[in-house]
Amino acid sequence: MSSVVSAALVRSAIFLMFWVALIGFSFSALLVGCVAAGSATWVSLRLLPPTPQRVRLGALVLLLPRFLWQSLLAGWDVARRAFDPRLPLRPGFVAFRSAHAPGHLRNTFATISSLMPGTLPCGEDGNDIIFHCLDVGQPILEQLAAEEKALAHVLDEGTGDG
Amino acid sequence: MSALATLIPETTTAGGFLLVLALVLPLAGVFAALILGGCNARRVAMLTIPLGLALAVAIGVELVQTGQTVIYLLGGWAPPLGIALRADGLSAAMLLTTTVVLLGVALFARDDFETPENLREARAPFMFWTLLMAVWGALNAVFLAGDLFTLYVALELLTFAGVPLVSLEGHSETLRAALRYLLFALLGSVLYMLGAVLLYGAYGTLDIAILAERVRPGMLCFAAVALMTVGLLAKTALFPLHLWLPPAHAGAPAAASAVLSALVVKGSWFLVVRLWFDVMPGVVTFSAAQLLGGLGSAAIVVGSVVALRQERLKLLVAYSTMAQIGYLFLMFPLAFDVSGNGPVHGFALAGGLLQVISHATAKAGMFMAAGLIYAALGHDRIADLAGVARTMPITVLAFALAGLALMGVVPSGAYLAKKLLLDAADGSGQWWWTIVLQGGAVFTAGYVVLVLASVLRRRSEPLLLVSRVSRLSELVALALSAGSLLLALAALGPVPGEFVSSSFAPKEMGVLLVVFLGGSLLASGLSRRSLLGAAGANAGVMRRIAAGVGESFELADGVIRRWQFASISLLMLAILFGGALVWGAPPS
Amino acid sequence: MSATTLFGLCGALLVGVGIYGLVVNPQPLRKILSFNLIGSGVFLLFGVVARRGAALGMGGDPVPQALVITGIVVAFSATALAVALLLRLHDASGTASLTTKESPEPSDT
Amino acid sequence: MSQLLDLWSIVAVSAGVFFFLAGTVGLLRFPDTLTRLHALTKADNLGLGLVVLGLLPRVSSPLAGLKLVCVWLLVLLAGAIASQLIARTAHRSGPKA
Amino acid sequence: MNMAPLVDGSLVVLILAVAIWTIAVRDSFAAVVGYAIYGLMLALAWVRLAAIDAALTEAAIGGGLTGVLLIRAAVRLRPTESVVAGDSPAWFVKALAAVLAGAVSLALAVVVLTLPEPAPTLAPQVAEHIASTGLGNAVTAVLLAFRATDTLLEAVVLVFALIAVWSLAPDRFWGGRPGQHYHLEANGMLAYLARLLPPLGIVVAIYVFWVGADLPGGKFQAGTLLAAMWLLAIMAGLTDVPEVRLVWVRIALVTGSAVFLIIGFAGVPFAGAFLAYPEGYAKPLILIIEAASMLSIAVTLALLVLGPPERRGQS
Repeated sequence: MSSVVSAALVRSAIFLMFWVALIGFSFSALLVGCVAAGSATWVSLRLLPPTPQRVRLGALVLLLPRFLWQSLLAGWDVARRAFDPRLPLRPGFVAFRSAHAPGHLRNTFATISSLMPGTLPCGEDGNDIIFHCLDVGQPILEQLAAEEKALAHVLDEGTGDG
Repeated sequence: MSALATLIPETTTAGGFLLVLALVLPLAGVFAALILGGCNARRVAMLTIPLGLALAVAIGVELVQTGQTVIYLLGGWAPPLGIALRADGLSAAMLLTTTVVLLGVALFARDDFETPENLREARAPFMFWTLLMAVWGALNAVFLAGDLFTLYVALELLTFAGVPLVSLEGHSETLRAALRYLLFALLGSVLYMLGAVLLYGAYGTLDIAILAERVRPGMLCFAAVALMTVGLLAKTALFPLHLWLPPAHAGAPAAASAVLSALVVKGSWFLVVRLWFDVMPGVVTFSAAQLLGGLGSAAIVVGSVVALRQERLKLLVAYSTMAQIGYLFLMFPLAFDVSGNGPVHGFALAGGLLQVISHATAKAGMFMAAGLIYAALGHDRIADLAGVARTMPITVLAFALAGLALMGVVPSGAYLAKKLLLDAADGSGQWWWTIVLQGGAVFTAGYVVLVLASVLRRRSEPLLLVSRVSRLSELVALALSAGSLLLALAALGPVPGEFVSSSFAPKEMGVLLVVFLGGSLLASGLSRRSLLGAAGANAGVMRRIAAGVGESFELADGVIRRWQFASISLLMLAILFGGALVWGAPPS
Repeated sequence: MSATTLFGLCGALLVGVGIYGLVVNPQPLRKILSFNLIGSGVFLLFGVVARRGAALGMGGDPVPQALVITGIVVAFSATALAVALLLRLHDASGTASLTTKESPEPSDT
Repeated sequence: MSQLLDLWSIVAVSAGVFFFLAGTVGLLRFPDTLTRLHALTKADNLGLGLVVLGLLPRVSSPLAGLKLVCVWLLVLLAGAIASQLIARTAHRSGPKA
Repeated sequence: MNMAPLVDGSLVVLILAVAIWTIAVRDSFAAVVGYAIYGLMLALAWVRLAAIDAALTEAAIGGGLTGVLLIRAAVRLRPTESVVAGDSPAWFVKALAAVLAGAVSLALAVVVLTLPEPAPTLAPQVAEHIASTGLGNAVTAVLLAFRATDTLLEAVVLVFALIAVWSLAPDRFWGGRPGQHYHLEANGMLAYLARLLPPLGIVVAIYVFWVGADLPGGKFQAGTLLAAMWLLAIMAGLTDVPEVRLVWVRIALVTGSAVFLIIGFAGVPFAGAFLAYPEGYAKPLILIIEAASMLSIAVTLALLVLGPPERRGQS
């Protein structure tokens, strides 16, 4: 029971901070903000009951620069292909065996990898994630493995507190 | 809101609050039905519609007593910033007609749409009663709103309430008809909206009364009028934009068809009248009005001929609606003088209004009668209707009276309307519309005779009825038809007496006889089966030629009702109207 | 040419593009989409009208801006109804066509 | 300094517009839904990001700037997940287009 | 150097290109995805036209909800596509349609170029009277004070449209749950998103609603966001749609309009007119109407996307 209470407190504090970031400080706005944070927390507890396994949001932020660089490369990659009169595409599917079990971590990985050059997760097949690729000639699997390693470095599965 | 008094050109009049009530009452009814649930929806409708009738009467009385337009400024904000509700004679008459017809439909459908005992709510009854009030609310908004954008919202309300009435039974054919109706109506309303946007861009207001003072002929106005007119015509289903009407009106349940045919198409017609005569009298031209009248005439001819070719009664009545819609547009050219520039009204406006009222009541009665025949027999094949007159005399009488009323027989409202329009044709020197007006009656007589000949035939074996129809429903149909037939008597007040005094004079009787004979001739010539049964066997050359003519009309109608043809016609009409406005405009 | 005029011409063209799609594409879903294109073009024109009316520190005439919001919501309602009708037709008849071959109705080609 | 910031704005926003353009060209030129999704998500996310970066020096307060970045991150997240969902639907409902 | 022409020019080109593409592309699924993109681009155009309120609405409804609606439909209709596509018209019909549509565009373009200078505007009138409403956002003042009737009727439009959609239910499913059943994939991508995003969406929605009185935003944008969040949770299978026969659902649908009507009628004795607000009370009353409307709009929009009842209720 106490884990629910503590989760509720932590989450409502986060939502209230989010509210203040949006609107700034003012008494009347803070009252409405309490309503907003309260209802958000209620919904959040219903949709995502607190469990010990969690992703550390703070750690995720540390990965940000790397992903920004990757998304710059990804955009450039697409632009290059789009403007090339020969339209150099070799689209196809690649199955990647993820080290993560199905769950939040794997979903986070999939989301991040969708921002990487040339890959777009589009389904799962058992332990494999199916990626659609713009160019199957590229070393997709190696890239993905490196990405997953970087992610695993920062996140310890099962010990987060966020 | 103290500062307003100095600003406003117009203020709320004494009875203005009645307009708010008339606008809100049906909507409140819809909400109440939604919350109270299906089994109470009928009760709510039965309670609100008579109240609405009282309101409509009160608005009419207020109008007659003060002799001025009833106005309400919503929120106390005067146009152009705010929105005004306005009721003039035209709105009041339409409000009254609507509630009378709705009351009739409600009584007619009382037993058809009853929630079964063991259920709290059943789909069809719940939907029917809720939609009935929804149509009513939308129409009231159309009749009262004084702002082009509010009218756009009201038109959409009307579409959203009308479309599900078509597909109430959920067969795939009616769903398809509803979808065609919806898509075409949406195209119509978006074009209307486009015109309104252009007008705001030029004049900075959407208020009808203020716009009327500000508009000046010019490219922008012509474009706006052309777009809005064709958009509204698409919603009214005037030929050649009638692709959705016959299947939609024929496929709906009888009570719904009555509402759709008698009332829903009149909403957009009403807005064309508003636009042409109240907002744009200085912009619309004689040639554009001729075009509108020409489309109306084509609707009468094509609609009537194709009606004669139908094998099913409800489709026949639906095509007759298409023809009658054509009639409603004859008033536009007749309101102009050949020599003058703007519309001069004369008797044409009164004639048109009378026509719309008499058509609303007569067509409701006719659809009800057709629906009763269908319900009793389990089919509505015209060829197999022999013996119906004997079994269902009241229903057949209702059908016959509705037919007579539509033909314009003395003393029907349509008769008086025709008289007024003929007078306008004489007065404005447009003799050619006389032919259409008189010829149209012959066509109407044609399909009425066709049906009557079929139901009056004797039958050797007894007629098998699949269900008993309610006596109340039969009487309601009869009452609406009879009401339409006697409308001229009710309308005697504002109309000069000589129109009716000579009504039974030999000349009138002669015209009537010619109309009937002509109609019978048309019916026997053009209909699929020979009118006299046996005569079909030894078909003469004339009959074969006539049948060929009928067949080609039917084919043409089929082509016209294709989506691509209809939508391309719509665009062409927009351009034609634009051209007619530019061409006929006075040199600036 | 001012930016406002540019967007105005864009709105005019969008209306034309939408009308073309509504006329020629036989699929009801694409007609619904075309209707939305026409609608957005009309609203864009209204936005241009609003922008031209900028005065007294307001970036545009607020009346048309407000009406556009209403219009967008109405257009969405219409789209939702049309889509529901289309899907229901598909469930009931197995086709998504506005025409039937065997019915007495005319058939589009 | 202000000229430098202006230059930054111009460069970043122009680059953002370039990537939007690239995304749209990709949408029009690429052969099927999945490849088009690549074009849209990658190029448009980047385009929006660059536009946000370009606008940052022009905001009135740091809080407003934070809000802009928040908007971009939310769009990034929603866009990435939405594109995956569309990709799943497209993948599942057959290889056609 | 001013970069506005560059931005505007590219934006217009992109919008037109995507619009033409959604019409021309053969595959309907691709077309509707393109339409969602188009909605977002159009929102940028609205920003350039200094209509942030409209931009928010266009992005949320035009791009978002309409996109979801059309994509769902495109997936369900996919099997029929090749059959219907065979009905494509002859080349001369296409040519004629192109000429006529072009003529309409041309006429509109001419009209745009000949709009009067200076442009007529109601902005001064709004500025003159906005003080009496206590609001800072002129668009909200128009929507809820000067032209409150339109806004009321628009809420009614939503309810009518939903009634119309419900009327399409097969009789045997009447009263049941709208739409198909969505299975929960506990570790799926959608569930991942649907667990994280809705709480944030609620905070943002209430923010948009709250600032709407003075800044761009308001009940439509907020209601749309809430609807989107609810839809997300439903489509992820985390929660199910309520049965349409339930009274609380019906009450939720009409609350907004009912509150609007009640306050409107209260205006008759207290402020001298239907839909007028007493001096000094305008802003709180408007906020009450907006709060109630926001909830009704959210429920109605979500149910409109989900469609008619297609499943029998559990009880």
